Amino acid sequence: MSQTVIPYLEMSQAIVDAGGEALKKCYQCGTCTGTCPWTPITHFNIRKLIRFGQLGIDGIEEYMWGCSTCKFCVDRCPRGVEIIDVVTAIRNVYSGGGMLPQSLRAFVGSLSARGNPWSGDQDKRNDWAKDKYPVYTKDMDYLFFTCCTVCYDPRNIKLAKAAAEVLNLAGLSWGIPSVDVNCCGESVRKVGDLELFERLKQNNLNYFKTNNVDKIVVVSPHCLAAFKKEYGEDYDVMHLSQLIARLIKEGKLTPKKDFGGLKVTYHDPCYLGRHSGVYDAPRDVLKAIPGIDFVEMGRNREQSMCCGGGGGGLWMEKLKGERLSDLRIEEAMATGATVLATSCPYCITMFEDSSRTLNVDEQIKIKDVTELFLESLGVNMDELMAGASDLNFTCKAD
Amino acid sequence: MSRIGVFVCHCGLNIAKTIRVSELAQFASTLPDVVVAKDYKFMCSTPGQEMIAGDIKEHKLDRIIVAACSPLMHEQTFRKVVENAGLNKYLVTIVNIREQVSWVTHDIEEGTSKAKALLNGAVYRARLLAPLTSRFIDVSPDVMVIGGGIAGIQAALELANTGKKVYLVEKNSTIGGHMAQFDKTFPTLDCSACILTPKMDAVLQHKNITLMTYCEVTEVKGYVGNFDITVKQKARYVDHDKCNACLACTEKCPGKGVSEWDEGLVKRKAIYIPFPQAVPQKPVIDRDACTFFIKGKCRLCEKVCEQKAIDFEQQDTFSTVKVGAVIVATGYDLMNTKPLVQYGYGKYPGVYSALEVERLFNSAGPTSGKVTLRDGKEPQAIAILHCIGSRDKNNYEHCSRVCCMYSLKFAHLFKEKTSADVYQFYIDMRAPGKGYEEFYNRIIEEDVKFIRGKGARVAESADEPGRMIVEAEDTLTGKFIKLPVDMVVLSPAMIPRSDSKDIARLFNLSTDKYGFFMERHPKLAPLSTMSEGIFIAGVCQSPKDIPDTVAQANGAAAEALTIVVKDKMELEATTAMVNPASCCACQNCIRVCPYGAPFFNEQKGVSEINEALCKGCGLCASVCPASAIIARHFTNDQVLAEIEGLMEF
Amino acid sequence: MLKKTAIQKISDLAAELLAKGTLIAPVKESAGFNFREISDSGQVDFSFYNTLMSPKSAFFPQTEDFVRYDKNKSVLDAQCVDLNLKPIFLFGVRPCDVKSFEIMDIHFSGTGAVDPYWKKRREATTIFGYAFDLKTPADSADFYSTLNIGAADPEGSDIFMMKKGDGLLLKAITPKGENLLSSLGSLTEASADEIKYFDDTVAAGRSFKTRFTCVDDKVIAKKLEDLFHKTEFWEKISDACLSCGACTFVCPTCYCFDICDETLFAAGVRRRVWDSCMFTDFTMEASGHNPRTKVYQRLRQKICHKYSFHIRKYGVISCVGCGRCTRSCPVNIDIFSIVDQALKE
Amino acid sequence: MSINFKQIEDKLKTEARKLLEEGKVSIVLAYGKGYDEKKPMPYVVRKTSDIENIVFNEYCTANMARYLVRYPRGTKIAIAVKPADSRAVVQLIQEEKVKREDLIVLGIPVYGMKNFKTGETIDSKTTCGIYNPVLYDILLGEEVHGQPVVSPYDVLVDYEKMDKDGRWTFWKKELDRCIRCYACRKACPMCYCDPCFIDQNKPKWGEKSPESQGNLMYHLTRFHHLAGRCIDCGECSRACPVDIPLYLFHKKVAKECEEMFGQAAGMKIEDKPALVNFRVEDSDKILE
Amino acid sequence: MEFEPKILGIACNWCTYTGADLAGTTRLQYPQNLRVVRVMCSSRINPSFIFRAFQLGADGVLVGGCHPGDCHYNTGNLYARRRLAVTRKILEFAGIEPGRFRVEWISASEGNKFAEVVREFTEQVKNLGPQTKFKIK
Repeated sequence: MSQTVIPYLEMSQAIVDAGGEALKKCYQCGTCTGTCPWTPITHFNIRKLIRFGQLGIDGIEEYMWGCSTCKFCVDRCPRGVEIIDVVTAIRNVYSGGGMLPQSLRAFVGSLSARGNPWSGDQDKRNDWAKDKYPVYTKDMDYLFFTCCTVCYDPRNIKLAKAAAEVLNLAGLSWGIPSVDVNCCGESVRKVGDLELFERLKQNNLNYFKTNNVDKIVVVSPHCLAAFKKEYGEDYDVMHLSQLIARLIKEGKLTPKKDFGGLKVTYHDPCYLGRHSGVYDAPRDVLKAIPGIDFVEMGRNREQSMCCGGGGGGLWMEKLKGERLSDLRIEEAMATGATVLATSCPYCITMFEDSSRTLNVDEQIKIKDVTELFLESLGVNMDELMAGASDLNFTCKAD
Repeated sequence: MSRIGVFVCHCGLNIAKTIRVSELAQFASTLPDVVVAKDYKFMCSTPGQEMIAGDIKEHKLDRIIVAACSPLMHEQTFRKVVENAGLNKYLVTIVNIREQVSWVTHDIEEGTSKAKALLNGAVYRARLLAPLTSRFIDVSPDVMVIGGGIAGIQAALELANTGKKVYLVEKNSTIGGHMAQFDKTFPTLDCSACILTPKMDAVLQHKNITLMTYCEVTEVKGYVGNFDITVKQKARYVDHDKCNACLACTEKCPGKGVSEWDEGLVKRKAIYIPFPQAVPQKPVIDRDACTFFIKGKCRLCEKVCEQKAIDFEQQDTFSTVKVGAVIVATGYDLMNTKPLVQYGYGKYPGVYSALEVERLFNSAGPTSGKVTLRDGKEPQAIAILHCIGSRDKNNYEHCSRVCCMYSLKFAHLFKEKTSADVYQFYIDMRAPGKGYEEFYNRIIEEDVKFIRGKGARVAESADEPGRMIVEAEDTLTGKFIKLPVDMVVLSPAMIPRSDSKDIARLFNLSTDKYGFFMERHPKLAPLSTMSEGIFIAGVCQSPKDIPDTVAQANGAAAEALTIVVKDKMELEATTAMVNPASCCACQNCIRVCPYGAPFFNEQKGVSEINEALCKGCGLCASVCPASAIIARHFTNDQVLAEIEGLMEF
Repeated sequence: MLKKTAIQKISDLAAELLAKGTLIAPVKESAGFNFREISDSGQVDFSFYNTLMSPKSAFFPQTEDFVRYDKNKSVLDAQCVDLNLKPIFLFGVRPCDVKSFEIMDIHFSGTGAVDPYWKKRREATTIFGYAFDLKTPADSADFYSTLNIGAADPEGSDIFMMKKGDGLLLKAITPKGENLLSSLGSLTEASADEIKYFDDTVAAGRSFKTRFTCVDDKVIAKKLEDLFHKTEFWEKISDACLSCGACTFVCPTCYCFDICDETLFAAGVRRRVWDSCMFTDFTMEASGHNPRTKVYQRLRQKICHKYSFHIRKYGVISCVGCGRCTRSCPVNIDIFSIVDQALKE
Repeated sequence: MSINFKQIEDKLKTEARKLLEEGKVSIVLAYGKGYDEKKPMPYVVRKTSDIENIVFNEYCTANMARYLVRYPRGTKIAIAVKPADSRAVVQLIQEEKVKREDLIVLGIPVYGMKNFKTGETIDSKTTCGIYNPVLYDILLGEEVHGQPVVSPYDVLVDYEKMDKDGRWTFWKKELDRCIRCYACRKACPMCYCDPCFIDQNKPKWGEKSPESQGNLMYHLTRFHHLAGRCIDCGECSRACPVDIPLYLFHKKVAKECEEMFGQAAGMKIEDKPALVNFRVEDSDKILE
Repeated sequence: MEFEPKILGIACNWCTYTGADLAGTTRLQYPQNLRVVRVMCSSRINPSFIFRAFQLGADGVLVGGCHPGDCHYNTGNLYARRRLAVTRKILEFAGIEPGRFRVEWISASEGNKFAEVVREFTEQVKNLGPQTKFKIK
């Protein structure tokens, strides 16, 4: 194969036009690659991706799907390159040319046809609630925006219910959205389908506006980031862990149940931590629960590692040995913890998968902070989930 | 009634192409008070100038209007012309019909009519112009140099050698600065002490230099030519007049303080001289480390001092000196790299900052020049990480300019003093000085490994306890490197002294966002500041190496000399003044002036302006509700008249 | 000759006058009544007590242009402003204000130097005096009876008017008035009853009471002269004074003015503008010296001028007791009280 | 709630006597009898024998702060202030026209004062409408509890609704009526320039005759000079013999300044007048 | 004939005036309706200059100064910003279209911006038509 290339600046310009303006600033120092969690385990090289983008030369395809948008490199970049914007722009330009990988086609297709990435029927979006929880009306204070993943994914329905119960116990005036809402669109934006994102966004904004929504509570940090940074509107959005931390602080909810020295570690979801700057709230919640022995992993907070689920990663197949979630599980187990707590449905999905494939699902449990908290309020999670298996979803690619 | 002469320049075709210049001159001649109006090919040429001068005499002109290029271009030229013709130079008005008319339009109608309007405005304004005279003030012949590093030393010596008296103010108890900490200097590898200490000594011995160590400037009053600067002599607790530098005290002292000179790698005594060649070579007591000051008893030093020089009662004293100019050469600090947790400074003992390494090499340093780790072992592998905090939007955006070179120097010295493998992690190698590229080549040949990629992380080695792993991408191969090393050297960003903002406030200097002092002009006045009579030299302006620093110091000395060499100096004529009859004593002028020129005369109950401090911006005049302030050359009636003239046609 | 009309029909009279020339009459404005040139006969409103501003502006407008010039031209080309006047009817002037014209005549035509603008306006004008309504008590600020002016004194008017029930009686006082009155078709002859009523009212007006104190010209003039240097007295008097010009601008007998040049580009006009002795810069001299920098000096000047110097120089008090200055004063300074106090000192 | 004017008057007399007798002040700025009970006057008490002339009633509207600058610097003065007047005192202290230590401030909490010319009640429409002085050493009456329910800027609503042509027509009509007696600036506690800019000939900022152009120049510039300084006492409008509603314009400027610079005039001694101050973080938005 | 507005420019010596010169040096074309008065600093601008300019028949007034933080006199333009903001509000409340008064920060190197601003502003003022309210008749 010839090594000769001619820079194709039209392509480079197309990337810039698609929002990858920051591309120009990079001086190729390699800090990003050195920081990137994927570098040690895959051949993905973020610096090269940018370099290829700068020159518009072939080779981009090899790297463009590797990034899980964890934002570690962005925080470290000495040139202030918004690398995620560059990745998004590159994906946008190239997937426009039909280069979407097979594994993402179902994801995009479902979003386009059903407004959620899980191929679930749109009118069954609220089936998990079984009419037990109110639908948002104009006079309510909070809209609990349920992530598609917690609506359709059987594991995460638990999280949805736990969240709903907590909101109820707090005595707040709240409701879930009607089935008219869509996925927040964060992931599909990162996958590069800006047009579809725009559609999803407009639909949701429409819902917010017609229903006079002002305060939004989310369980998914991806929704949080989308509403706060990508919708271009000023809504009062907070992550449930922040709300719980506040409720504890105000004395409105007090965890009672003693976990008797349960060793728990916490994984910072990239979109809650680095993307949204929320590090303390979930820790405050865990530390408020009696009898929890909280331990930190070596890489935590700003330095936290990615689970691999962001930027479309949740829907992409990864080979064994190339999974960040596997590494993270091992790191968690090294602390001696028996519960790996987190606060993101994507992370939960990734870790649940890994703990099963690594065969450690008995040694370490994956739980959302909300779930732990609800238990500490004395609610039995299993009772809550009874009958959840009746739900009938088609949850695989169609 | 004034007699106005109007001179319209063609500027070749530059103006004449889009303005009908003869029509313009004809128009001017119809305006009231205009006695003569002419146009000419090049007004700035000698015949053009002679024409103006001739007409001034012939027509007894008392106001000159030149319609030509921008005043920023030739205002001074024409001022000279009228001055030579016996007219006050402030009676000339420039109408900018080139840059702001003929060059920005193709339409000769539009161009001509706009030129007429501008000219009319100038005539309105010219009628009201007043002759201004510059005033002269006495100049104090002495100079103060702030900072006793190589820049300050050099500037002080240069000035002192011209016969001027110099006050050299240094915050620490010795002069010498960072250069005294170095072992070798790049690219020649000559011994730093060998070239510096003779200069330090020369300062001490020079009859024209008053050395003020352990001193800080606390107040600056006055203005160029006449600064009154108050200097605080911090209490040394040792009477330096009595002390004979026997240093018996320092031997007996039980106190332990952190050695600043050794970058905190070792301890020093509480009564100490920073290093053996310190100037002056007389000790001071570190109050925070002294047993007597902490516990109330000890006084061992007092007992051993035969000169009875120890004085625990000593207080800070203040003195005021009068100088004509000031050179600020306050130097730099290295950035604290602890907050960059990925590099593990302060966490792993094997991670060093550049200045610490300088001390390791130095034979007078804590290891007597041997390169050993904190546990005493010799390192086997060493990584030098460039651009830590420099060239980094998250920290400091500037390039620190000397790190590439000293990192090469380090590599050389490591190779010389140890058998370790040495790796440079760099983004770009920058070696643009004389002999620098050659030095780079030499180091490459010394088998130092260069990895093009910024160090991303320093981690503990899982396999070999005590060692570290440096993680980075080698961008040339695109491979991820995990390099086991025993020693990591960080090359942190050079940043201004932590107290540079205080200095800036005292001397009214502007700084960039990091605190480096701003020069008046980046190219044409790199050593001057916006504050007249204050000059800057060395790293306090921006990172630079020793040769550049010394060159700047010499330059600043020459600049300062241009002020103090004269007995008198001319003041700006376009200053503001207060009409006391109108002043309503609201003191707005005093509140807003960035130069502190207005002050309140309690006795008369009105504001007054110290014209020596005034820069003529006119801010005071516009905040004066009573219009009592006259901003000379831009008075309210002059500006209003100009506006009226501009709006007439 | 006494004629009459109905108050309701006053607009007919106004229309008739409008046809003959310029009509100036009280008009209701947001702050009160003022004499204004009437353009619509319906505007004339007789429901006023007295106007805010005195009628002096009919002869001595606040701004009077004298000369127009062009800066591009020679001084010789400057144009004097000539008045080209139609007959003027100054309608509804109260007796005290009528009296003020007599005092003002001294300054504008009585001392040898004649002001052509004043004179022309004065000659063109027919004054319609108008008696106060004797059934209504005088305003608490008025004190014209102190100055020997009756509430229905016809002297000084060309035609004098008074109300009787719903009707308005008009009597010609001067030949000018006689000529005009006889030419007005909207009026009817008055009855004998009405003639008697007219005369009775004039007489009753003499004893109509406003605020009163006994002021003898000579006594007050001397008194104030003696007090002139008693600074403490004047300071006390002027403690509240703001030194604004409201009192002098509303005053019917204040005649001070300033000459200003106002230019716009090359066009200029030299004009006369009312000035006030209460302003700090009133006495500012070209040298920068100002003999009256203090408030008390200025207020003293105003009082002494009206009640002392004017008497010494022209034999008459320069005040008609209309009360306007007192009513307009933002801090309720009352010239009557000051005179009263001075007399008691 | 009601204001006991008689009680305040008595207390004013008592305090004035005490301060003069103890030699703490040399003058007391208060209110005295006018030619009519409804026409009280500003009154300067110099001797204890003056004290009997002090009155205080609902017509005592004058802002005594106006007189402070009349006395030489360093004169010890006691001054009776109503709420808006106290703001003027604060503003004058900010501007270093008077020193706090030279003043003894006798605060009078009031509401429902009446305009002595029109008899109208003075409230937040024409003044700042607050009930209690913001600065005082001695409070002469019971503090009035509660806050005015309306903002002093509510009165602007109708004017802000007008379109630009409507506003111009309104102001032209109003300002054309001005007779240039300068009662507004003389009554204003913050207008202490002497000579005022408009009195000057070099430069000549505006025409002196009472016609549109000069009136406009005088008033607009005066509004600007008072920007960030006007304490909304309404004295200018009450002093005006032709009743020009100057307070409206002043209120509008004050409102804008408060929004842009985050500070109201005369509320805190430590503040710097807004227009001779800046914050680096001031936004360019204020210019839009 | 098309309405050609008269626009007064007041520019600070160090930034905007120099920027205007640069526009000339680089031969950028812009409409000739602007007439510039040079002052040393935007803070020299007395608000009454602006009122007066409108009275003298200016259809628009454009003020140019250094960018905040770059003032040749350190802080002049920071005061100017506040004062001119108030000037703007006063003009607006008096009924002058806010579009007739504009303050722009234009540095010595922004010749392009200067030309652009003049083009834009001239167009804007043109669309507003003649200023008749303040103009002395």
